[in-house]
Amino acid sequence: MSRASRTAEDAMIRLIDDRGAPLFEGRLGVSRTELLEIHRVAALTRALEDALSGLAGGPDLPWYVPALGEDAALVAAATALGFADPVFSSGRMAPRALARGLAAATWIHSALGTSASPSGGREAPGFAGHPDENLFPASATPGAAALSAVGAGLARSDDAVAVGVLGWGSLGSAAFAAALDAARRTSSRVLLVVVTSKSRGVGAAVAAAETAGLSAALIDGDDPVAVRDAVAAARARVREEGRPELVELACRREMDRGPSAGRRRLAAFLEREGALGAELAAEIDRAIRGEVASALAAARAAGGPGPEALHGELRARPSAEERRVADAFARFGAEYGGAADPDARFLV
Amino acid sequence: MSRASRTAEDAMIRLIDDRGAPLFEGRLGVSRTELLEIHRVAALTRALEDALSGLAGGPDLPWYVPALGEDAALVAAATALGFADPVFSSGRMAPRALARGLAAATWIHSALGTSASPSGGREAPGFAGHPDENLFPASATPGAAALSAVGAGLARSDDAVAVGVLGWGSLGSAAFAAALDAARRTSSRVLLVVVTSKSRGVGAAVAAAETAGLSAALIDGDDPVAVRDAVAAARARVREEGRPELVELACRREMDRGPSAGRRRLAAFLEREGALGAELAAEIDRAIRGEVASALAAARAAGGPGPEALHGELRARPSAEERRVADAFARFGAEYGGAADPDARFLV
Amino acid sequence: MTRPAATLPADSLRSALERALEGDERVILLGGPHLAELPHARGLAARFDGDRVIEGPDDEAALIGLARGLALTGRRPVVDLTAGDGIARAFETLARDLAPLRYRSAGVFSAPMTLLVPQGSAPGAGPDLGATPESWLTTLPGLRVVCASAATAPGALLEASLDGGDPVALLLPRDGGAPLAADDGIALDAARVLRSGTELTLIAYGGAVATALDAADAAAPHAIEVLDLVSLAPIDAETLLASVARTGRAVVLQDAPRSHGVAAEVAALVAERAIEYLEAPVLRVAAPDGPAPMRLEENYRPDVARVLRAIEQVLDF
Amino acid sequence: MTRPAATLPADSLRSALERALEGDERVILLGGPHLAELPHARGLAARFDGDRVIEGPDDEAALIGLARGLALTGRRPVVDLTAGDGIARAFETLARDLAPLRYRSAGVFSAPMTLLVPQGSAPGAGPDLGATPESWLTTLPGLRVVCASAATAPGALLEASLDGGDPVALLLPRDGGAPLAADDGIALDAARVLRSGTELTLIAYGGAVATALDAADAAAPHAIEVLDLVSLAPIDAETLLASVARTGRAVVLQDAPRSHGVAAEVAALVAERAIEYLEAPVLRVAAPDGPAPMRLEENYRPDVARVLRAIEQVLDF
Ligand SMILES: Cc1ncc(C[n+]2csc(CCOP(=O)(O)OP(=O)(O)O)c2C)c(N)n1
Ligand SMILES: Cc1ncc(C[n+]2csc(CCOP(=O)(O)OP(=O)(O)O)c2C)c(N)n1
Ligand SMILES: [Mg+2]
Ligand SMILES: [Mg+2]
Repeated sequence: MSRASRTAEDAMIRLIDDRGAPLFEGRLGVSRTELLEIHRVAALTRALEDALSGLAGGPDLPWYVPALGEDAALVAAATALGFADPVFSSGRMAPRALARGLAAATWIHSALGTSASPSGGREAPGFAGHPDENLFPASATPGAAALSAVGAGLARSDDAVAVGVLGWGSLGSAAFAAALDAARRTSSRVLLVVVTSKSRGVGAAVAAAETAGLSAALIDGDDPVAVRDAVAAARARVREEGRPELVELACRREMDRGPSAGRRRLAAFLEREGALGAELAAEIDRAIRGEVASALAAARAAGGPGPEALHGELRARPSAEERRVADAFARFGAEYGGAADPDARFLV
Repeated sequence: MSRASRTAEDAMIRLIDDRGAPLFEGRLGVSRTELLEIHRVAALTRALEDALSGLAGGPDLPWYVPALGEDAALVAAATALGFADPVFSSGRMAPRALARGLAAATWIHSALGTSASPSGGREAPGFAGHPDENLFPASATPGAAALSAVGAGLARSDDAVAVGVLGWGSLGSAAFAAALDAARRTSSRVLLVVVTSKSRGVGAAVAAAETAGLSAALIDGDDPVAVRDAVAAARARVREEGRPELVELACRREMDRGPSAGRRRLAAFLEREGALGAELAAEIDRAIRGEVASALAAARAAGGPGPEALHGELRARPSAEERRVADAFARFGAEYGGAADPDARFLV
Repeated sequence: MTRPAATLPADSLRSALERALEGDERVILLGGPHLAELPHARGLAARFDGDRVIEGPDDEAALIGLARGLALTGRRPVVDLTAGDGIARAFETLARDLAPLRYRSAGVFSAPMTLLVPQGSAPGAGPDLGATPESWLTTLPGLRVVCASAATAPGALLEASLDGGDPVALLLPRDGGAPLAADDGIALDAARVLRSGTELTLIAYGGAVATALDAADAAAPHAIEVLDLVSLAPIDAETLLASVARTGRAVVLQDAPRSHGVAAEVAALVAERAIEYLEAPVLRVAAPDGPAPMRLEENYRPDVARVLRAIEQVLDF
Repeated sequence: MTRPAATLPADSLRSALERALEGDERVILLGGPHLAELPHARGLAARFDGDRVIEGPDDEAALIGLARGLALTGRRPVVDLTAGDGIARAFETLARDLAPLRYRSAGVFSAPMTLLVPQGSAPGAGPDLGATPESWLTTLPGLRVVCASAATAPGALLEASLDGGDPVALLLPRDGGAPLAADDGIALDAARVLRSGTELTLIAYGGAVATALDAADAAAPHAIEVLDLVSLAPIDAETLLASVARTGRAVVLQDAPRSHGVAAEVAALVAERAIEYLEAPVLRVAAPDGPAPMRLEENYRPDVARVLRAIEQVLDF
């Protein structure tokens, strides 16, 4: 490991005040406002995902993979990035989406595949990308998100750093190994963030990165301030020095009922600092409950997509023939004209 | 690295005499006779492969991948195995085939794909397996030979150890990583031998194996006695302790004209010991030249396969219909009966 | 997404696996890290020892690579790929190292094994998990591809495949419909006439077989023949062409995108070798050209209404 | 193995690459570690800087993964896969992450790129290097598959593909025959009638196009039409069916194993939508069902003699 792990205590010392530096520009330091926002988004993520997990396995949602235990770490990592940074993910995108301002209702529409979902019900739960938030569709191929991030980093933008966020499920993949190697050899402007699990063993991501010749740091993922700090610092170095880095966030990924270790720790700190009193905590809670309830209501109101949503957008420029076939199929449900219908001829 | 590399000097001390222990049974030690045989087979390998490399790119042989620089190491490794050990390879099989007694002519037939080649001209040069020598077809998928060897080792035979022989081209592959992991988790009775190149950097195979939890040793591949000794010892441990090991052979893989570094070193030792005088050396040389010449003559005499060799043996039990189609095609070249021919109907 | 997928007929598979492990020492069941928990493997790890039922890596390509070594050295592996993300990861090793092995060696070597591969759309499977590997696997000469259906139990196909000496991809429809009465004498390479008829042949495999049978019933009084292809590679051309020669009309069902799938090969065989018997176009009832969407699965796969439309068009031609 | 393979028309590709790199800042050429040494890339690394011509890893899947990131963020990568062992390694990422991207996101995202993929048998290519990826790639809805030929220059197809907005696999025949005179106005999705005729349509792509043209000449005085499919997915059904409707007879050539290939989709389209015009069976002239053998390549792929046999059978039917 090229740099020692930071403890939460180190990071706290580096806190700055609300008058402080501008956010999201790679300057180190974190304000109380920002910490409160990390707290709020992590809590919102968890509440939304608890609601979705409750629906999973039922008729409206076959399965759902939440960011359980990682919510605070992933929100903190997201707030350390620039808005122009393109982000590629293996999954568990909710913390990033919500941190970047995606409406809770959009997340729910997307996960449930309602008629108002961005993909019209086509995409797998939580896999849809969100272009306004610079979040690209998740990839189900282990490690593929790392490769795409490294590829995006080849553009060598001065303003943006390409980011890949992955879980430990990607570590053994050929794609992840190839991504590390390509990142170093091409000096891609990429930051890879890998979440590992304290109960399964940590350090593998950092080891792989260092073997491949990348700078890498192992961070306590259950300390959101340390995460925010480390990711911001790494991002700044990638941008300034023009070479790739990796940050491993070791989280407690246990499937327990309470708030994540990261959120508990952050709340305790904010309380100690006097930034999160009982009243404010209750207000945040109430707001989140309201947001989740109205998002779910909107999803119920939207319902599922109609059969016409099945057709079209397979390619940028379908031929006239492809358009004819798709159009015919799209209207067959309601108005199949029989063999006499010229559009239906040979199409069923 | 779990064990220190052996130098040639260490290994030499462990030489035993001709009266000594039976060969090919995992007992350590090596006789002069055996060393002479390693010398002879390495020289034969090189002579055969020089002849093939000379033909490569011409009308009879599109390409050929020789074991240049590795001949002595791979022959020495092969002589340390048991005849019942099934061997899986990435390629460069000639040293193993010849060490196990395959006729030089068979190797040439196979590489050139003559009508007398085991595959009837179907297989790629040097990729054919040789069942009597317990050598399985080479795999062009990097790392796949390691997986197959680990799979064969799951049979846990008391008499045999499954062996995979690979080059550094397989090290980065997902298959190789999966093979190491599976070997450890299943306690496969497998010995993996990986050849690396001193000019490209050594140690990566051992590092990968140790990361995966396997015992591994780095050996000077240019010292055939050390190779013989290390492979025999590793094989014996795999067999007795029932767990996988890896041996990395670091060779000079330079494409120079003279004999390989390993062969030079072995010859020098045998000369010093009085086991390889000028007369014996000339005799061995003469015999090899004769063997190569007659193998090439046999290949020329055999010629290419006839068009009927294209058909059949796609599956163990073709249907009557598949047999009919294959038979019809096989005889069309000479005797296509026209549309009136019932077998030719709809077949062209 | 309201209709639940008909679960895999785990019993048929499980008892065939148990019989095979019992009856033939060479048979080895190899799967991912949670093999023992799968319904069709339940209890097998406890009954047989760790050398016969092996929990291996969570990677389709790796499992097939291991099985290749077992098969080449005399074992008969059954490789469970039902728990993973899909066979696409194994495509390289299938195409290079497994399918062509016997051909490349002119019969000297072969690696007989059975791969258990989920297939087809199902409610809630979606674009990744609802893949249709038959379109991919049938392009690999040397690999047998067979598919279970409501009428053709996977256990019977497993048994036949273990006897066969070839690598076999045994496709298990994710949504196969309720299993029909017991089937006897299933061959690995023979299509089965499930229902006789004189006017038109419905040709199907996998989950679409149940749909074809329902559509044939619904089309009464027309006399519709229903053929379960069973073997997708090679296709049993003899049985197929004999049926179409009798009925003069063919409609092919496929729970996979319309273009470049198994139905195309069926239609091509008919166009090549039974054209003089054909009285109407060979229609395909298939999914649209696109991956299975997360929702709308019921509109994606062929349903009885669409099959009836095809029957109508062909009979009215 | 005495006939040398006609080399790839490197000039056409090289000048199209140069024009594209010059004319569009978004275009990036990405390839393996020895990209700069390839004939169609010669001089490009020196002319353009290291951000435009990039030597990446020696792994098809990794190159496509990198290109996906470039394409999603606004670049137009051209990915050179001609130096590697084959596209089979990339099958998982093609099937999951690239081909279905636009469909899955209902048009919100897309990753337009051009993959340069070698295709077909050639003297001395053999079972690994002589693979026929068109049979695999055409099964992936969302990926365009187009194929150069003696009559359709790869450079023209590259240009059209960079304009198209979709991921395109541009297949480069390993043995395409001597290039014919310059071609104009090549569209990405239109089949081309290369030779008009009234009695029979020969349908071909890639290396088989030259064989079809030779066979049509040799079949004189019969008036044989020759169609270069150009686009294998989607197939230009309009041009295909119009030709077959005119001639009433179709023979499909394919330098790939007979079953479950592109020729099957062609025959299925004809059987589905032009049956009333057909006067004879739709025959396929293809390689046998097996991988390309190392020797006997000249017997493996369709040759003029076999095409003439097919023409005879169809005309005599
Ligand atoms: C649609 C879909 N495809 C595949 C899977 C299975 N899957 C197994 S491993 C894996 C990759 C996970 O990668 P990782 O980088 O660990 O991401 P994380 O688990 O943190 O989301 C996926 C997607 C799934 N759950 N859903
Ligand atoms: C038929 C064929 N397919 C593929 C290749 C290209 N190829 C590139 S890397 C590689 C694997 C080599 O693996 P490695 O384990 O390094 O074996 P070695 O090089 O020592 O033979 C192959 C086969 C080739 N030369 N020939
Ligand atoms: Mg994971
Ligand atoms: Mg190598």
